[in-house]
Amino acid sequence: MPHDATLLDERDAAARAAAADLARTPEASARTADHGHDDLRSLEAGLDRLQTSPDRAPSAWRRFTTSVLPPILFVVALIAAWQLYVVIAQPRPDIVPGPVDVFNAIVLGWESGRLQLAVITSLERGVVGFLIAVIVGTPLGLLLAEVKPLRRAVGPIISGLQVLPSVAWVPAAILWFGLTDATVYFVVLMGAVPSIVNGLISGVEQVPPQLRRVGTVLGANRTRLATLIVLPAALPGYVAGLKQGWAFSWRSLMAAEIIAMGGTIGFGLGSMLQQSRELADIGGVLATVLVILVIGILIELAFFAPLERRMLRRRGLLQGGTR
Amino acid sequence: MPHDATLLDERDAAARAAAADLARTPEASARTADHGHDDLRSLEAGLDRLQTSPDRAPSAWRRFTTSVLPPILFVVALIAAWQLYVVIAQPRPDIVPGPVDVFNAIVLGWESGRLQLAVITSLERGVVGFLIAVIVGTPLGLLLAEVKPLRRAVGPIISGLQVLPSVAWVPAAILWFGLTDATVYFVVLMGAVPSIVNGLISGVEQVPPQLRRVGTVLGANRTRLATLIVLPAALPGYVAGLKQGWAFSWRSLMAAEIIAMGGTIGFGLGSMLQQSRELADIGGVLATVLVILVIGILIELAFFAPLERRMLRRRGLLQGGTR
Amino acid sequence: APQSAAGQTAAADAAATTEPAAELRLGYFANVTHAPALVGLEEGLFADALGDTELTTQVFNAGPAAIEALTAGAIDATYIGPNPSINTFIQSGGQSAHIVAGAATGGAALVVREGIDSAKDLAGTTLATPQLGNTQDVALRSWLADEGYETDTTGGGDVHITPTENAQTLTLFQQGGLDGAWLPEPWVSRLLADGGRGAHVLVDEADLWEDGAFPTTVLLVRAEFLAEHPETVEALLEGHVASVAWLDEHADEASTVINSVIEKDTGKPLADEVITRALEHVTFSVDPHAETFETLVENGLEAGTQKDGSIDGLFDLRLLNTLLEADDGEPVSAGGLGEE
Amino acid sequence: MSGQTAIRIDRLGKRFGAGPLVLDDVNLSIETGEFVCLLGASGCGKSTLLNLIAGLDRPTTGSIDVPAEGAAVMFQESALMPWLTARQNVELALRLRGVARTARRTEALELLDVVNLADAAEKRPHELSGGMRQRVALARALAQDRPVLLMDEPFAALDAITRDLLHEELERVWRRTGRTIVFVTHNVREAARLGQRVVLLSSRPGRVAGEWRIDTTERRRIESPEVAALSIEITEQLRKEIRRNAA
Amino acid sequence: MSGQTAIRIDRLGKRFGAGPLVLDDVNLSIETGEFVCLLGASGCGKSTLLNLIAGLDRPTTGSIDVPAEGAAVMFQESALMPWLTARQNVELALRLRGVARTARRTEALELLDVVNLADAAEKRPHELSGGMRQRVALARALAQDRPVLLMDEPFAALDAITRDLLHEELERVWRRTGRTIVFVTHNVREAARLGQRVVLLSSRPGRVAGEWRIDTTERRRIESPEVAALSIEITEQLRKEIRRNAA
Ligand SMILES: Nc1ncnc2c1ncn2[C@@H]1O[C@H](COP(=O)(O)OP(=O)(O)OP(=O)(O)O)[C@@H](O)[C@H]1O
Ligand SMILES: Nc1ncnc2c1ncn2[C@@H]1O[C@H](COP(=O)(O)OP(=O)(O)OP(=O)(O)O)[C@@H](O)[C@H]1O
Ligand SMILES: [Mg+2]
Ligand SMILES: [Mg+2]
Repeated sequence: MPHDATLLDERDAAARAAAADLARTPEASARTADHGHDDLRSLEAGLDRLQTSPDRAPSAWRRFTTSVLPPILFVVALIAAWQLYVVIAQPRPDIVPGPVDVFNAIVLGWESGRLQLAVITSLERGVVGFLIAVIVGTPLGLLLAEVKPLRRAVGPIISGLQVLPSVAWVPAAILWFGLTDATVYFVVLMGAVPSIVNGLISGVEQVPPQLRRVGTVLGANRTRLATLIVLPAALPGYVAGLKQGWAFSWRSLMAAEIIAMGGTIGFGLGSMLQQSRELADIGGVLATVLVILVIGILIELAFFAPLERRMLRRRGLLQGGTR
Repeated sequence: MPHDATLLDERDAAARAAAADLARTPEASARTADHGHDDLRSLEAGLDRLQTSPDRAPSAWRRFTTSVLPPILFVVALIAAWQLYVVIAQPRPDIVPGPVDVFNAIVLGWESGRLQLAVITSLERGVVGFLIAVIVGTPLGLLLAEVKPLRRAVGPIISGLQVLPSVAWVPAAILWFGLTDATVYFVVLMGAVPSIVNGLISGVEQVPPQLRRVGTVLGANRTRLATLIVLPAALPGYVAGLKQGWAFSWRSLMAAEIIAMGGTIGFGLGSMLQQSRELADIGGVLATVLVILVIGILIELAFFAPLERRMLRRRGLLQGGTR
Repeated sequence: APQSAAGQTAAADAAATTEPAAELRLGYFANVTHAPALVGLEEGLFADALGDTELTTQVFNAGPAAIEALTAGAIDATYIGPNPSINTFIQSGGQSAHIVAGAATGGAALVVREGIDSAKDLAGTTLATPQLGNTQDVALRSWLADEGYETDTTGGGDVHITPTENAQTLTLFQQGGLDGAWLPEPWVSRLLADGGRGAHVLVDEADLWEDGAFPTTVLLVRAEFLAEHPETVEALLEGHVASVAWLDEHADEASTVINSVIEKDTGKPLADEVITRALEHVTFSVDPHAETFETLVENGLEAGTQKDGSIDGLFDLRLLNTLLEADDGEPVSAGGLGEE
Repeated sequence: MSGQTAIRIDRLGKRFGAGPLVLDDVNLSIETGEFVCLLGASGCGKSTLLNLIAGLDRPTTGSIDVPAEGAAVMFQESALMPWLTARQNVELALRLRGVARTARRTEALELLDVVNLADAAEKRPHELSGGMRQRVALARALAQDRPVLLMDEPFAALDAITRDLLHEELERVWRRTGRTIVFVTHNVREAARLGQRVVLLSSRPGRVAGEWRIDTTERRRIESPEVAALSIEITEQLRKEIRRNAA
Repeated sequence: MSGQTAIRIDRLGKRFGAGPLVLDDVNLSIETGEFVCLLGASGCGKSTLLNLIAGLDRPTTGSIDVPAEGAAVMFQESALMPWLTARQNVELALRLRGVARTARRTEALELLDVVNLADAAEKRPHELSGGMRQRVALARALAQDRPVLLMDEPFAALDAITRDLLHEELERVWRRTGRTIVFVTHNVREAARLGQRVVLLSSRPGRVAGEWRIDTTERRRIESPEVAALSIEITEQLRKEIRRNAA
């Protein structure tokens, strides 16, 4: 067939007429209108049934034995080995305290009320600082994500700031704000805001371009495209940024509390750690480290993990979604 | 057709004979053996040409103007605005120094040799600490990745350790190792090892199961499967872990240097920062923060970014790979 | 700059334009060399003098923290060493604070381990000071320079100087990590009492100064506060003068009163022998010994812990001298570095 | 209805930036209610042409006339919003069309019923099979209620069994709604099975390289002999085009 | 050569853990050099059966006999190592087969030439099109030099044009090397186009639900009338199987 040949046949009028005929059937009451539709319907139902298998979530007991029990057993074994070592080798208690000593230090802190005070102070500051960071970081992230020239200019700087250890801000913050809570909040902000901004930017960047195009095709204007499509689609990246932002808040807070002690700065876990160190109380130090670790894990398990899991499961991005 | 009906026809001897006939042709000299092969060959060549488009890497100039220039311009504008503010508002120089003061502080540090000493000390410690962390973390990560019960037990603990701010280890380390370099290295290790281990574990976990199955089908035993397939496939995760491990090393190092000063601990950037703070020298503080930031970015740009980019490009995981 | 000028003229036309502050925030260290603050608080001398102005206090561990608080406006006045005062004055271009009175002199020494009997034995040793650029640190560096040793601020040189927290210094000295330390009281006495390893005094800083008098603690007031509330500063000085006088008159009671405040603020009292010996080596006086400050600056510059700059105007002793004259006392001199 | 021109493409040319010419002098006119299949090898510019018709991109030269109401588009990936259920995905289209809140739910369910998915209305995309997802996407495209429906290889990622079924489904919907459909594919048999007209595009640059019209489009199956015969003919031409690129 | 049994499957049953029975009482015997297509709807257990034959999994009941040399396998995704070039991917198979280092390169290049990819030997998988990747995977499978080749929907993810071409390619390779091939697909026409025998599996549990033998396998095209006729017949049966699951 030559390159530009066309085989046109004008005898398609009949088919066209038939189509027009059928087009007149109203859509709503179309259930049984078509010939052979029932056949198709049953075939499709069979195929749909075959191609979707119900999510079989692993049983709670199985989840417990495979993912909760082993680390607990490991920790228990670790503590037992540690106690055994202390009992057998009898090391100097001011260098290697036993688990019992650490436990006693926690009990002591609890009974004197210092532990509760420190935990509440630190948590409050961490949460307040994090919330401020969210309030500052979210609009900033949105701005950078949506205004491309701005992102090109500021984006690398923000990524660079993430590399800067937030402890480095502590001395500057102290010079600016003295030993006040403002110092602590400043350091927390400098730690958390870049993460949140970056999370939002990368979330928006990872929105499949296809979804934006669908939005345009569906007739969304700029605002509706942003609110109805881009933002919900960027949510996973945003939540990941928030989670990391929290981790940075917590880290930065501890750094600030350990370095910036005294003044009008309240008594937090970092201060407690530093105090125990000054009293050469290794039991107290380890007890505080343990509390800091447990709080970090708890916040993640109790707050961010379920948030993230629910979101990912809704989108089928979690294992367990079939396809 | 009934459910168990089979339509068997035994007259396939001819076809089979033909196949056997062709099978005798030696593979190597098969170029022109088959009938119509040339036709197929030219068709395939055409399709291959159509379906692969050459990677058009963006020109160096374009890359420069779109990704290097804007942040530089932004930083320059920022500095100009800062200088303008200082000139116009004349703030107290011990609270808001001008860019010139900060620059002078750097020059001063350079001329006195303190800056070079601090940078070299910190870099050396950071690199040595990071290398130790790699040496410790890699076998640990491999062990955890390959031995599933162990991973179940220890994995969550290691992830948890990542949540713990490494500053929290400083007081304990000072009590254990005194004001010596051992303290610094201990803190760096506690910061970097979990990242590296986690990177390796998640790298191995993300190896597509299909690749393992191919390896098995190809006849690889356990060792060869690990060395020839799993390890190279896990490389991206490992490198990401290393990169994060370096960031943590650097962070932890700064934290340790700022908090643990004196004794036999050498003079690093953290010490310099803390010293500037003690001398109420905000210019020096900001200069040091700047140096810390720049070193962090430089190491990433000069070392990890090319490593990662090359690896991802080889695997076509970077933008620019066509499909 | 305008603020500085305002500060200097403020005292003169004070009555016309200012009124007492509602609150005075005072910083001090829980330390023997800060005894005027401890006594003034414990005996209520400040409260008496301040009248309606409410007094709140903050305890600091070291000079820099106190200066930071002062700079950030978190406190209005603080007891502090002379070098941090010089530092903030120079760094701020003379806008941050003024010394309004002296508080203590003397009470610093180089304590070393057994086997170091003269400056010659110090080569290659590691010595601690409380903090880079503080009074003792500068003193050690300039003394070593006079003895022909090279040192630097990064711990290198013939003698390694490592600024270390005082409590850590004691531990490190006990463990053998340090060969000696140039410290203020009560740490000299604590090191002698608890340091072991044949700890003894190699150099008493008093021997290095004319008349054996060198400033250890001064009273520093934020410049803006001084300009806005000279009456309050005057009242504070009144209490301060009374404290110093009290210490002079009640030498026997002093150790008990001081120790009780130290225990309140730090949780641990000093041993009796320590506080007794410490008080023997410290003199309390309202004279800031302004004439020594030029030397301090020179030493600091030489040691590399100080930026170059003028300390002209560091002192504002007018209110103090007014008080002293009213009590028929000798006025103190600003050594040409400010108002008298 | 017959004979009216729905889409008219006139001397269309397209080039991305400073790259090579992707489409060159494409002329095409599609009548209202017509089902046209655009066929071509990979990278010949089919998607580019469709995007131009959809108004997602602008031609470099030439012109395109489409009905004022615009066109609905379906892509190879269903591109459903993963956080919305099937019903909500359809409702989103209705909402953006301006349908009142109260009417949306009923209409969405009706549209899902058109594609036999009434039972899966409350499932999220990841709980659906590929075929079901494409049917939801079809329902969403129908929800836009535009006279023209553009489809860019909508069934390419599906398995053969599902694809055959969706051919029947699409044909049924087309006959029932009378939409003008432009269907992009590189499956010759699919084009021969579905279209009233098959337009073959050449590669680099894309030009119209051949055109076939099918007389009787009723009761066609993909295995029908007339589909096979046409396929052989088109394949011949297509392979010629491909071979041109081998040199 | 003819008539020898290469693979014998005997009363095979398979169940994963405590799940439902996936395969139930499957009996099949495949002769040496035979090309068998396994056809069935999604999830009917085709891949499970293939994995059992490949020895990647173990049967719950019954037995499978395969040649002692084992089988080569090709999957839907080419599963090439992304960090190796096409040649190195083939060499990996040779290395694991025990071929000496010196001989590997030549042999790998020869095998790539068999699939017409000699020119792309130094390209990495991401630089190849889907069809080229599958041809590399085929070369790799040939490199294993095993008498049996198992293929699990190897062309399902490709576009129709490429797929048609690879059908010819595969047939050519099969005729030339005399391998026993078990080819899994759910494309009825593909099975009818390629196989000497088509085995239809039913769903839930998988059982042999039908079997067809094709007399003349030479000069078949996917558009050939005999392929279309067989397809209609098999589709009929397959749809019956699918419809069984609707209720
Ligand atoms: N946004 C773009 N920028 C630059 N080049 C583009 C762009 N979009 C497409 N191209 C180029 O235009 C040509 C045609 O692309 P197009 O996607 O229209 O082909 P296609 O026929 O849809 O191919 P396929 O069958 O693979 O979908 C290709 O060579 C492609 O590289
Ligand atoms: N490892 C496994 N564990 C549990 N169930 C499995 C496993 N592998 C497969 N199955 C189940 O076995 C059944 C058959 O799966 P299989 O992958 O063999 O089907 P298939 O015919 O290859 O389907 P497709 O055409 O989609 O590839 C499915 O219901 C699936 O859920
Ligand atoms: Mg396309
Ligand atoms: Mg399968």
